[in-house]
Amino acid sequence: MAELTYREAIAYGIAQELRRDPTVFIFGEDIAGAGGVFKSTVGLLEEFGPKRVIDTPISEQAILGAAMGAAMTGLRPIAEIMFSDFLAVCWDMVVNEIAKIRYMTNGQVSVPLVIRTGNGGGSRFGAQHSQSVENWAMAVPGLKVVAPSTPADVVGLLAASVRDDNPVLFFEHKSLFATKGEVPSGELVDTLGTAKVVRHGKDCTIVALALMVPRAIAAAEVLAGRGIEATVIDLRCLVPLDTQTILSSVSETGHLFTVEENPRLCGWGAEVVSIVAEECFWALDGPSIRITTPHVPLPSADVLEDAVIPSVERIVNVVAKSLDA
Amino acid sequence: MAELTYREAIAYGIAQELRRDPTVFIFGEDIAGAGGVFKSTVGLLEEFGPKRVIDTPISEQAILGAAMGAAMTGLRPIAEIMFSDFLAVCWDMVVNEIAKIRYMTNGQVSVPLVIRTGNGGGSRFGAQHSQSVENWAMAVPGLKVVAPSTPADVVGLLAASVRDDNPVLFFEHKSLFATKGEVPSGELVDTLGTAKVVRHGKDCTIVALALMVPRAIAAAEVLAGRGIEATVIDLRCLVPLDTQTILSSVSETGHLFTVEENPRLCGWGAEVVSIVAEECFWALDGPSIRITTPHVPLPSADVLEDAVIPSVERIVNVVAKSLDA
Amino acid sequence: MQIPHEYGAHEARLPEPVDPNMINAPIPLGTRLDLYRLQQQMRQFEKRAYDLFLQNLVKGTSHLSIGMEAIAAGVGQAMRADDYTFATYRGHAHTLARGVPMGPVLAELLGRSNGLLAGKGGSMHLTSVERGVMGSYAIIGAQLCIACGSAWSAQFRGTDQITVAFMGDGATNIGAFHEALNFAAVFRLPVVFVCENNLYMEYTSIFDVTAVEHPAADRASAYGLDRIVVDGNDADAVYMAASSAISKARQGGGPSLIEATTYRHGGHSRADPGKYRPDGEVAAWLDRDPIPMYHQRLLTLGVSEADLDQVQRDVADEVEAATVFAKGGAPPQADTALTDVWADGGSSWRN
Amino acid sequence: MQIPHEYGAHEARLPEPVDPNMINAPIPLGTRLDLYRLQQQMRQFEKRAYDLFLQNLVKGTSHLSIGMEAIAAGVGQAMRADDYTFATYRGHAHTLARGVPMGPVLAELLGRSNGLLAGKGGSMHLTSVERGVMGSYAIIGAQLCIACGSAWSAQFRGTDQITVAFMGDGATNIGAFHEALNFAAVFRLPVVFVCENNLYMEYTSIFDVTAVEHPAADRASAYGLDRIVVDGNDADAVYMAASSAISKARQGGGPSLIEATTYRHGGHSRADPGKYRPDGEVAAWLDRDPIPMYHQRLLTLGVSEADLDQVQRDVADEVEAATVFAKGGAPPQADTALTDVWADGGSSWRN
Ligand SMILES: Cc1ncc(C[n+]2csc(CCOP(=O)(O)OP(=O)(O)O)c2C)c(N)n1
Ligand SMILES: Cc1ncc(C[n+]2csc(CCOP(=O)(O)OP(=O)(O)O)c2C)c(N)n1
Ligand SMILES: [Mg+2]
Ligand SMILES: [Mg+2]
Repeated sequence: MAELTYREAIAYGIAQELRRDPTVFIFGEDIAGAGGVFKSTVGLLEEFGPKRVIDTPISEQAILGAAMGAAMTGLRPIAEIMFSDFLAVCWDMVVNEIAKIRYMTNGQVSVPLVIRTGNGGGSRFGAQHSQSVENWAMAVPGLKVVAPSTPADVVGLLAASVRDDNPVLFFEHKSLFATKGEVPSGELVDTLGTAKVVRHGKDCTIVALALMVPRAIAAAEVLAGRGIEATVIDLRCLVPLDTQTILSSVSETGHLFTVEENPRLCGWGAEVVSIVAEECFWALDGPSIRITTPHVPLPSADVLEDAVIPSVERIVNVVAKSLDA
Repeated sequence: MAELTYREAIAYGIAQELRRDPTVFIFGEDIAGAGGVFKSTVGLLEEFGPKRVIDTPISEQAILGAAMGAAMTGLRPIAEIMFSDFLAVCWDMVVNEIAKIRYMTNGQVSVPLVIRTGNGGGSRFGAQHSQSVENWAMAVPGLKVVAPSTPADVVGLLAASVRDDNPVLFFEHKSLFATKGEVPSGELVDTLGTAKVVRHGKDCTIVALALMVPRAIAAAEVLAGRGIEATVIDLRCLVPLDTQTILSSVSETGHLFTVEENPRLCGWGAEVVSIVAEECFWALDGPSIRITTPHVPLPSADVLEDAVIPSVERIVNVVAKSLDA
Repeated sequence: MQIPHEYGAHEARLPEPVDPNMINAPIPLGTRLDLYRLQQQMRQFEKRAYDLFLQNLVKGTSHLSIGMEAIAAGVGQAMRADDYTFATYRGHAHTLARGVPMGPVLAELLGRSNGLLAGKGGSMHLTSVERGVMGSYAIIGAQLCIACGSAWSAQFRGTDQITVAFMGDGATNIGAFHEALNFAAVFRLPVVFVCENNLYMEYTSIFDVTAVEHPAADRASAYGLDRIVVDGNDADAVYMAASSAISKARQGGGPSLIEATTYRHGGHSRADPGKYRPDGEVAAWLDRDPIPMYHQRLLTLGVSEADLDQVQRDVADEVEAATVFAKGGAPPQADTALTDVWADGGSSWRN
Repeated sequence: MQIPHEYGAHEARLPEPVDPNMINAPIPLGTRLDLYRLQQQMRQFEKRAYDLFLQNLVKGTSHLSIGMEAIAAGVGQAMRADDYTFATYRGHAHTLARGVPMGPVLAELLGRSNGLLAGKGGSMHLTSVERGVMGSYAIIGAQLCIACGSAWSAQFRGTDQITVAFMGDGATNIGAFHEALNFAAVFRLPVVFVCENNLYMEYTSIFDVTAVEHPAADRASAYGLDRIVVDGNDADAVYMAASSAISKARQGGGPSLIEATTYRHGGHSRADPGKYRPDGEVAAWLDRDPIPMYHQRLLTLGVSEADLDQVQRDVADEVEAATVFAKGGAPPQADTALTDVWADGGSSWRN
């Protein structure tokens, strides 16, 4: 057991896999010599050498193409796309190539690869370096989608992602890098597609992901002071989606809230609300409510960014208002 | 009044705008000399000449970049991306540049452009040439999203798109190209963000888009024979979304069904269901149900493609089963 | 505004004459007979595919390479069984070149359950991992990046497998081309990029939209590579160029970029009558059809007409058998549409 | 596996000596004084920005170009007021070069309501349409494609405005670079692409990941363009090269690609101490600082020390005033986060 930052947990988790399996290798822009622009791959070049830890040109299409081709021919690449916003410059590789090749070839081709990427806002980086785009990936069949909220989950879910025979998009939240948590010693391997109930409460279900998880937990504490006991679910993965945990919680509480960092339209929250609206309708005691960033690009100034990304206060207010009404 | 095919309506609608406004011009791959690979721009080069109707290299990023830069400096470009699947190779231009520039610059920059693209399945083109990706665009703040289902709507909504001062993604459904409809003579300009109730019925609301509209109408006819009277709404635009028409219909019928061609997760149907789940909950008499393509890439063989895209039969069965239960 | 050209008004581009020295290339006669057979297979297969299309049996689109066979044959013949091929939507010939049997390929075009991809991929996505055909890709340029990956993998694993990636002339103007070429050069990857310059993209002349005369070769220096242009209608020329690039790659010498000039006799895809081509151009290129030329060369080299006839008849039988196989295939079961999204064979996105 | 290089072990790249003939370039003294003032403005502005960063007043990230000022100054000075600039996230200097006042730029870095973008864009997205600065773009390469559009627009509208697009050395390896260059060449667009080769991407040497020695210039021929490398630490050299490319573009002669070699004195961004650079390299380039060199040149040309001092003091006053302006700005109102998504000023996605 050791206390690690989320940032350290990334390098720790990658190292665990590099040590275990000689077919794993990792590459991306500035990840080797410099240890990554977020310092989340520090020490890997030194331990594993330049054959397995590689700096690339600024060529995101080539990076993901290379990952795909390597995965098709016996390796298990981990590719970094520095900011998740940059997935847009190599989106074809993600959605048309990597996601579809197994299906199109009737299962002839496997693509066991992981695309790690820095996701999310809160760093005042502005509209092109702050997006939460996990819902983009969720909308495309053939991709697994993971977004851990704690250092231990980073390690365990990263191991599960590397060992999975499917392509996984692994979203690391930039505003969680500095957060700390205990990471159990020894080999750590988690299971994709399992949500965690991180708080139990009978009055409502709050589903959250990544940076929104600590905020949802904090909101639940405040709400408890106001007499509302919330269950908080950390989704951890969007695909596979742990619908069982969601449905069984909502069946108990009768009220669903989702807290999303992505902009309003077509987020994972809409998917969760819709699943509940179809499969759990008769258990609902009131409207299902999504708390999201409004449908705007992210502004740069601190006060503006803080105004749009769901805050503890906003979560508290929306839940309290809805349950009182 | 003339009967035009959907395909002819595209060239007709573009010509109307090219004639009216000398700052409108159109470019893309094979759209000039060849009249488009779908023959939807036939005759434009002949009428408007090579300054305004231009063939480009296979360089989708440059095509959309050029459209953006031209729109920023006084022109109203119409750019074609041949198949909507190819938006993935220029997705950065769409989502990070075109969608965000006005906001990032505090309103200094306007981007009045239209991106036309062939969308949707049914042509046995396989996983990389058949996708319905209007939900990708809907998820990104700053883009208007239009998807007409009839020749008259093609003309009117295209005019509205070209005249709009915002960037518009205009999805032309490949499987509708050969369909016919009346197009009123004289200038035709429609309004973005207005859905159409194409059939009235008291028992349920079926919301559909593009190719799914004729299927939903056909399904409603079959359902009528079984004693179920459905309202069918043709959304026409995803952004702006005509929530008023949806909410008022569901308030009357108490039952919502959406029919989407895009794969299961995070489609526009999830957004519609979620809006209803929050804003119209107390009017609902039962679960809201999404009828979608399952969450798989599109297969090529005819029987397989027909098995996955929502059919009239599937719509009938789902609605009938749900309302009987 | 200056207009760089009038559309459709470009000059006819006529083929270069055959290189008379090519007959002396150091290629064993057996290899040449294989090259002849491969070209026959491609040609006869695609003619049959076209017939079946006219009978409305081919579903979706398909892109023939009739007239361009010498490239796929020459390159395929120069490869080793464990090498990797990455093809495009115009990939029938490149697939057959690796020894993939015709029956399943044809059945795939017909959308049958006995198709190479059980009807899930179609003509544009032919793949046979068993034969090293690592897929056919229908988004221009993507395959070039993916090919870097298999090449990197071979380098990493320490095998001496090489990768060949095909592309059209039009693909040279897309960003992925540039990224792949630089990436391959930087890491000295064992990959050979082959550009089939058939002078047209879909319906637009490549010369109308490209800054240089030779869309691939004139860019090789931007990646520190040699400028290589070969006669893509001469299987021997292609075979020689491919062999040398492949052996360079196999020995750790890094990537090559080969531009092979050629012409497609038909339209871009089944929907295209090819009317945009200037007068005289098609006729001139039909005269330079790679197959009769190669036939003649083999006669000159002393092969008998009877032996060549025999090859043609063998291939015809093969095509006939493939047709029976394909037509006899059942349509896929609807529920197979829901398999093989994931490695566990299924498509479930929930637990 | 062959490894093309050891990371961080690359040789120091030292600057070339100043071209002694440049002092004789046919540049009016008034223009040279403007070039000096511009460089002073950029330098003093960015030093102040750095101080404010150390005081924790600059929000988010920012990328300084201290040491690289001669390029922005030389190009900016060669432009006409109605020309268009496209900059990158490292765009303070390019913005100031067009005469955008310092106050709003600094306020934008501080995230204030009186910022150039009212706090919505930040350091990476500086834009002043009024001054022809059509935006600063933070996704590598995008601006090159967008610049083709404004150039096309000028050509279409029949004005003789030209467009300049800046990029870093690292941008030359991304697909958008290739597409933009070919597109511009095909349509003979009035655009000048300027690559600021400062030898590094973020923390990686450009030489480690590029197939050619000069990442931009060695690729010019792939687009039918001339190979142009200039000393990016000599404002006169940049001014001459830019003037000639701009006048070519203005006269319908099409695009140019200029590679200007330079060095950034600091790290990539505010988070970076720049430790990855080999011994001696930074010192050698500090010695070739463009500003003291230019100062010396002006003295040699007969300008008095007093006059140059006056310029420095004027600029210092300007920076001081800008600081007061910026610090005095109120934080933006929260509800402005919901404006200007659409042309109607709002952000509503529903009717
Ligand atoms: C990114 C992308 N853009 C456009 C297309 C549509 N398209 C398919 S084939 C083709 C022409 C390709 O020309 P070329 O590369 O010369 O290959 P050829 O078809 O001549 O073999 C185009 C534009 C595509 N498939 N992918
Ligand atoms: C598509 C994309 N990939 C990666 C990045 C992250 N990134 C920002 S600056 C930079 C280095 C750019 O180097 P260069 O082009 O040389 O410009 P410089 O910063 O030296 O001015 C990188 C990799 C990005 N912004 N966009
Ligand atoms: Mg071609
Ligand atoms: Mg640089």
